[in-house]
Amino acid sequence: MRIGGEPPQTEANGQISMSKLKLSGVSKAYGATLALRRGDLEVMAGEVHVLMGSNGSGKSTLCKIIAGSVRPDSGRILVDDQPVTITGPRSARAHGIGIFYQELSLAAHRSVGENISLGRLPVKAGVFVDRSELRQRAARYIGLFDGVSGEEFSAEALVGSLRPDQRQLVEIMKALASEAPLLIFDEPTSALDRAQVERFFEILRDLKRRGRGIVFISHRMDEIKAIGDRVTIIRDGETITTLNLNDTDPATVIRLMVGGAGDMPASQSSVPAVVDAERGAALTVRNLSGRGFSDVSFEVARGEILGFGGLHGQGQSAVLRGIFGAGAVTSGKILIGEESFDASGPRKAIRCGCAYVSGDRARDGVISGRPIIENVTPIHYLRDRLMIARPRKLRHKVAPALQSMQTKFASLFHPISSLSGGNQQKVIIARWLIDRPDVLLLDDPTKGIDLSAKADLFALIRQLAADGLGIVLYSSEDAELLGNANRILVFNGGSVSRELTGADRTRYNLYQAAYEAA
Amino acid sequence: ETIKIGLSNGWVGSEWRTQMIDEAKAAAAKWKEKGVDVEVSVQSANVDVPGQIAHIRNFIAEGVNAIIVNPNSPTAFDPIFSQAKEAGILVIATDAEVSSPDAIYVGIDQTAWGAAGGKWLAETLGGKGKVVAINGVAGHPANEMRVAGYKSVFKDHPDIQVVNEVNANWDQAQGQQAMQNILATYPDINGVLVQDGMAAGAWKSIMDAGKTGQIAATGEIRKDFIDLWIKQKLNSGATVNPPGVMASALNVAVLMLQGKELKEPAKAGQYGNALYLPIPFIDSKNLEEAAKQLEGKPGYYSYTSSLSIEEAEALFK
Amino acid sequence: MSRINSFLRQPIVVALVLIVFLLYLGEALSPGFATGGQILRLLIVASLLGIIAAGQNVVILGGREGIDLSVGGVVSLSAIIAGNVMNGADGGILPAVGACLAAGAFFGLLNGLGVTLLRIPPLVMTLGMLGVLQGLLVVIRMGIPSGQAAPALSRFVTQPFAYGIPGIIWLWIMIGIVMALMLNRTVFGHRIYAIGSNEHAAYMAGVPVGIIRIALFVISGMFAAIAGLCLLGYSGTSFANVGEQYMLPSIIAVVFGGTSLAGGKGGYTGTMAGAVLLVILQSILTTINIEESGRQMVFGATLLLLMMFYGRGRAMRA
Amino acid sequence: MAETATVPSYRRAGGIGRVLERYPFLPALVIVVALLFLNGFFSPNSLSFRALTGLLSTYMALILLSIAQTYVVYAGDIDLSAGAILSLVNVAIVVLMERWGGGAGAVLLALAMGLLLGLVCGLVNGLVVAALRLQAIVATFATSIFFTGLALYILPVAGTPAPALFWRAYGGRFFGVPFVFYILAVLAILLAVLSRTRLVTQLLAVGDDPQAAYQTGLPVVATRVKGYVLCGLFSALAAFCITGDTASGDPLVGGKMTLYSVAAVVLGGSALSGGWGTVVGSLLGALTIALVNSVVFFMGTPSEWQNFVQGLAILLVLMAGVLAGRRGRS
Ligand SMILES: Nc1ncnc2c1ncn2[C@@H]1O[C@H](COP(=O)(O)OP(=O)(O)OP(=O)(O)O)[C@@H](O)[C@H]1O
Ligand SMILES: Nc1ncnc2c1ncn2[C@@H]1O[C@H](COP(=O)(O)OP(=O)(O)OP(=O)(O)O)[C@@H](O)[C@H]1O
Ligand SMILES: [Mg+2]
Ligand SMILES: [Mg+2]
Repeated sequence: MRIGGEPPQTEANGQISMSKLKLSGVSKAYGATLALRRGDLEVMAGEVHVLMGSNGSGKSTLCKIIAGSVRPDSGRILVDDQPVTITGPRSARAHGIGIFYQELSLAAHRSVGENISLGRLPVKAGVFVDRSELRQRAARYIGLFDGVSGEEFSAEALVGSLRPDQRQLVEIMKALASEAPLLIFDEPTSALDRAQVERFFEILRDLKRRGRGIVFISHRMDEIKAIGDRVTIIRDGETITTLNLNDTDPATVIRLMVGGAGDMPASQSSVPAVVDAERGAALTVRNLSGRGFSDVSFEVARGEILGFGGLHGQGQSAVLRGIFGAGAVTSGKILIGEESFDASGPRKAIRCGCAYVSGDRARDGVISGRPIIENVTPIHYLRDRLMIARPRKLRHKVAPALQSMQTKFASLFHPISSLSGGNQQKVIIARWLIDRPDVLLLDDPTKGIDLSAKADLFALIRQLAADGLGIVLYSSEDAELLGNANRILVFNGGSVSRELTGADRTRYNLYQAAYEAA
Repeated sequence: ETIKIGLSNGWVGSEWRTQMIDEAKAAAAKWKEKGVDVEVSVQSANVDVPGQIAHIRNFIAEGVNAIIVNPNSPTAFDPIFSQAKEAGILVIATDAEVSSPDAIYVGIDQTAWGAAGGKWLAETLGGKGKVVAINGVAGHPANEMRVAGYKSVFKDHPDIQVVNEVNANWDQAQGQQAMQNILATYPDINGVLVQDGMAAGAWKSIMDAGKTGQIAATGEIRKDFIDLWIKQKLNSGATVNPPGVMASALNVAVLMLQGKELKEPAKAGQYGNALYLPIPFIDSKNLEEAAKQLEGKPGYYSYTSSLSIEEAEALFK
Repeated sequence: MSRINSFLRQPIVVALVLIVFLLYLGEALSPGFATGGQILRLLIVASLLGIIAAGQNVVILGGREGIDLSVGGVVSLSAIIAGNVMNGADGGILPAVGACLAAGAFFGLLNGLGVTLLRIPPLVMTLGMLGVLQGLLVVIRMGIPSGQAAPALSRFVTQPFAYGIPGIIWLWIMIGIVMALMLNRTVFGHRIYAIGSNEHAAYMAGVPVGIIRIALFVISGMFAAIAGLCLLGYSGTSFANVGEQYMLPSIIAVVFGGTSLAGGKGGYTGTMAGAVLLVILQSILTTINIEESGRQMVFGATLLLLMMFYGRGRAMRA
Repeated sequence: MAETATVPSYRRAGGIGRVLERYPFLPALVIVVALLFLNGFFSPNSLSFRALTGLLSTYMALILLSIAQTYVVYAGDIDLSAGAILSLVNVAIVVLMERWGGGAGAVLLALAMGLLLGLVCGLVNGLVVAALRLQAIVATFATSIFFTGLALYILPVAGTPAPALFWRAYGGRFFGVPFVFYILAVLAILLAVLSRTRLVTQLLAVGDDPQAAYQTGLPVVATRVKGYVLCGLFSALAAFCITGDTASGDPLVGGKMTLYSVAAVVLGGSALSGGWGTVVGSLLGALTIALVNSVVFFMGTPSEWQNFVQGLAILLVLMAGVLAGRRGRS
């Protein structure tokens, strides 16, 4: 196939022009933050090369340097052993590099089809967009995800009207459409459900067979085992080592990732099935309906962690947002403790003792550009009805909250944007810990958080439950639910399709319940 | 039979314009008293040139007998005025001259207006001294004519030295600021030539700087200023551009529509289509008189004069 | 070293350095420009602009493309109302202040409601409001006589008040202190920055986003009203459209002060320096003796040149 | 790192929403038709062929200026100097036509120079805003002052008449059809052709999210510069129309038109934040402004209320434009 106007970079049958990409000694500093000290990486054609490292270790920075959107301070990049200078994303493309960005790079008001081809718009007569070629290309890549992309997903749909997982699919298609010999995927699966991930992996395997080189980042161990060939481990901005995944076990990888301390995630087998009934209900929801869910009822006891499971977008987030007052609720009843309340907005919910942590921190959590401390204090100001801000006086309240999760930061007065994604998320969680809430709503809170941070976080959550909070945990990772929830409600089509308690809380049942009506 | 006259005013940024429209309406009412049914319809709003061309189009569509316009541009109306004329409509411009051969201008000669101020200043200063000028909007025809007017006068007074000219856009506060800056850098000036409302601003700066007695400056014709003039004994003189010009133009229009012919056809001015009205001048001699005319009026009310119906009739055969 | 470097890059430092430079330049071009009295008079003009810019500043800080183009209209309206209410009598000052603030707050409220409830972009809402205000000025002027500034008000603005410095400059300094305290030391201030940086996150953290944004427009209206009042004191009488010339300069002052038009970043101290800078630049241009066309070209080019020091957008490639 | 991830909330558009998604200018069209109807109701004459032709030839300049503005708004920018470019080109071509003798050749050559001048002005804006990364609102305000100064330098006072050949052609008829209709037809074709270019898609993508567009490999700076150049060219075309309609040069003629052009873009349902809009909408938006002005008069509004009623009407229609545009996007 020929793409109008531009010389073909690759043939459709997957013949490639790059067999090896090598980075050595690449570094990058953002002001005082050393994002990457010494990045080394070697990717061969025909392999899936996993990049692992905890939050803020510099994975995304490394990828963006390869893709040309970040300018390295030093280091060398070699394509097929020839040193190259990548001057920007266009130049990276010309060198045969395509990328999936962790924060996505989509135009919300353009259609899916246009987004897929945006990086390489087909032209005719030199200036006009070749619509038919655009359509064909869109059909080709959308077809790859037939059946798992959800209804209303089409080439004409505007990206802004899609669900997060669908947007991630568009970004995947866009990366694939670059037809580049080397494809980088920076956490492409964080919003995908299992079926979507599996389809994606099939595609990756096919590409691999056809000799493409693939860089893959994920924090999910099972995914890495399923797809990876080799793994390069980055710690604190430095490449530690590259290993063959067949020759290693997860424990080794994790140990290398977190360094000397080597904390393993806590054993997760002994979650009690029931909690003290005497403590009473923290949160009661009766026949709640709203946009994206209907007739949902449940009760969370004090000290209990109630899990929400199921495929993506089955109403779990919508229910949590509805309770918190940030999403539409049309009918139903909510009680916190014994008191009934109708959340007209997050303000009201917060005053009544509700806390809500979203995994979409860029949208829901981070007050970017402001100091860390100002990201921690707003809830305290609201609950204590303060008018005067005395950040320095609040240090003694803020610091312990941050330390309880081993948050890494240089100063409370540095901007939150100087932290990595995972540490930002810890700051966001800390804001709820200064004044204890009664109910904690967790909406896939570990999206994009590394393993050790996850372990810290869940230890904290279990501690909070033990202190008497009622906690609702929605997670897109089964392991997190199984490892922490006392009970699990499986959602399907906006309502609870099944409740898993006691010994029923198995991976098998969770799968089964999620898929049975879907 | 009714005479329909459309009045178009393209800028409503000053009370002077409001008064202009009011006086024109009053003039129409006077005709009614005399048994001539003159009906005015008014379009008065802040518009750009295309907006004012649209005013004229609206009047043509409405089928008026005459259009009187205070134009936002001297030349931009040539095509539309020729269309109006084709439709048998009499077009009169006032306050600012227009180049269209299909219209006549009834109003004061802005060049003479500028010259009168220049003359007063030159004479008051005894023919010598340092002078600054604070002008209106650069590029605006009325401003450029006024500037040409005083310049021609100063040509005859070689000892009058114009040390700087600035533009303060006919805005009182800008005039005040400009004067302030001028006073700081030219502390020894003797005279100021400043137009319209900016004069009040300039005088404010002069008084704030405590130089009231040392500087002669042109003034303006609003009641507020004339009161101040008397109270502070300012050394000032004001050329009058009366808001009554539109009323005068209306009287002329009615008479022309009645089929009367001008004794002296409108052939004056650079475009050869102007009928110039006399320009009153206020200085210490007739200041009290001017104040009397304005007694009981609001502060923004301008000293005015216009052709009465009789005076207008005197211009016709 | 890098500390000195980053100090020198602070917008306010840049502005102060430029101010000193321009004063020297002005004095060189036209001797007498940088004398004490003249600097004070420049500061009076700067404070008029600066007070309007205070409102503009908070609206811009609040983000969502915040901008208030209606300030010019509110300034004019307030000057007209004030002139009529006080009508030359000192006793009328207090009622005039009340009436102006009420009017400013009212139109600010309308702007705020349009921006928050109907989610009209501020540029559009306030541009439309400017048109309405201009129309309203015509209507109002027809109905009421124009008035004079009370002598005390004029003295306050133009004559030395304490330590040889006019009252309006003291007022401006106070506004500066209040603004600094409000932005840095109150929860309200933190919330302004929060909604300016990430409105949705602020909402999820319980910040009453709508109320705050409405408040910002009300504040802007009120500052514009105060400026209108002072402008009346400055010029003695009220007249039409006095405020229009301040509309875009108030935005430039904010930008010269280092506040980002994207919101959430900046402060008022820089804006004050920005206002002074702009006024000095304008008056240098008045005092040098060149054609108006030349003045405008120099002014436009200088503005561009100065903007190079400020708020340049981030490069696409980090 | 957080800025890039803010994407609007995901919501499905309903029935009306879907129609609006396809034809975002529909509300503007409805408003224009309603205003035409009102105009005709109050003054039947104003709907005559002659009157409509006049309306078009007077407002063709604003229409073109609004279209010019639309292309920069596509990319999330704004051009407060569009009116100043119009003035500058207006005086430049009038002076050149006069200097070169006013013949057909002179007219055409002057028009070519006018286009070139518009292009250069657009290029200056583009470089200042996109390459030097100055904030568009303030930077183009500064260039507008500069361009106005230049216009005043070329023609210090409004006046020089355009050659009769030129304005008679603009206001005249060919084969019984008024010239402006030919302009309209050519404009329609031009806009249709432009809308199919890669540049327009790229402008919209850049306006949607510049960082994302850059990371996708789009030439962001070059695209924005081209948007400004397009704006400069259309501003020059607008200047031709105003020269045709006014037959003269005026260094201040476009001063007030800039904000109207921004308003027209919004009235047409385009998003000032970029990434969304249509040029047809802007065309209708400009007509809305034109019609509001005359409806207010024909309704018999007292003169002292005209400005207020116009202001209010425009504000209300602006709100309607924004609200309708939003329904289309969500
Ligand atoms: N634009 C930026 N400005 C300042 N600091 C940055 C920027 N981007 C990244 N950093 C910092 O660089 C470091 C590495 O970040 P990077 O995004 O590469 O981490 P990561 O390994 O991808 O983490 P995660 O798993 O959380 O995505 C972090 O400390 C981060 O705070
Ligand atoms: N520190 C502050 N400084 C200035 N204004 C503030 C401050 N804190 C709150 N406000 C403003 O005052 C309003 C009322 O604040 P308060 O927190 O008392 O709300 P409330 O009346 O309890 O709210 P509700 O009952 O609606 O939840 C707030 O919406 C906010 O805009
Ligand atoms: Mg990352
Ligand atoms: Mg991550």
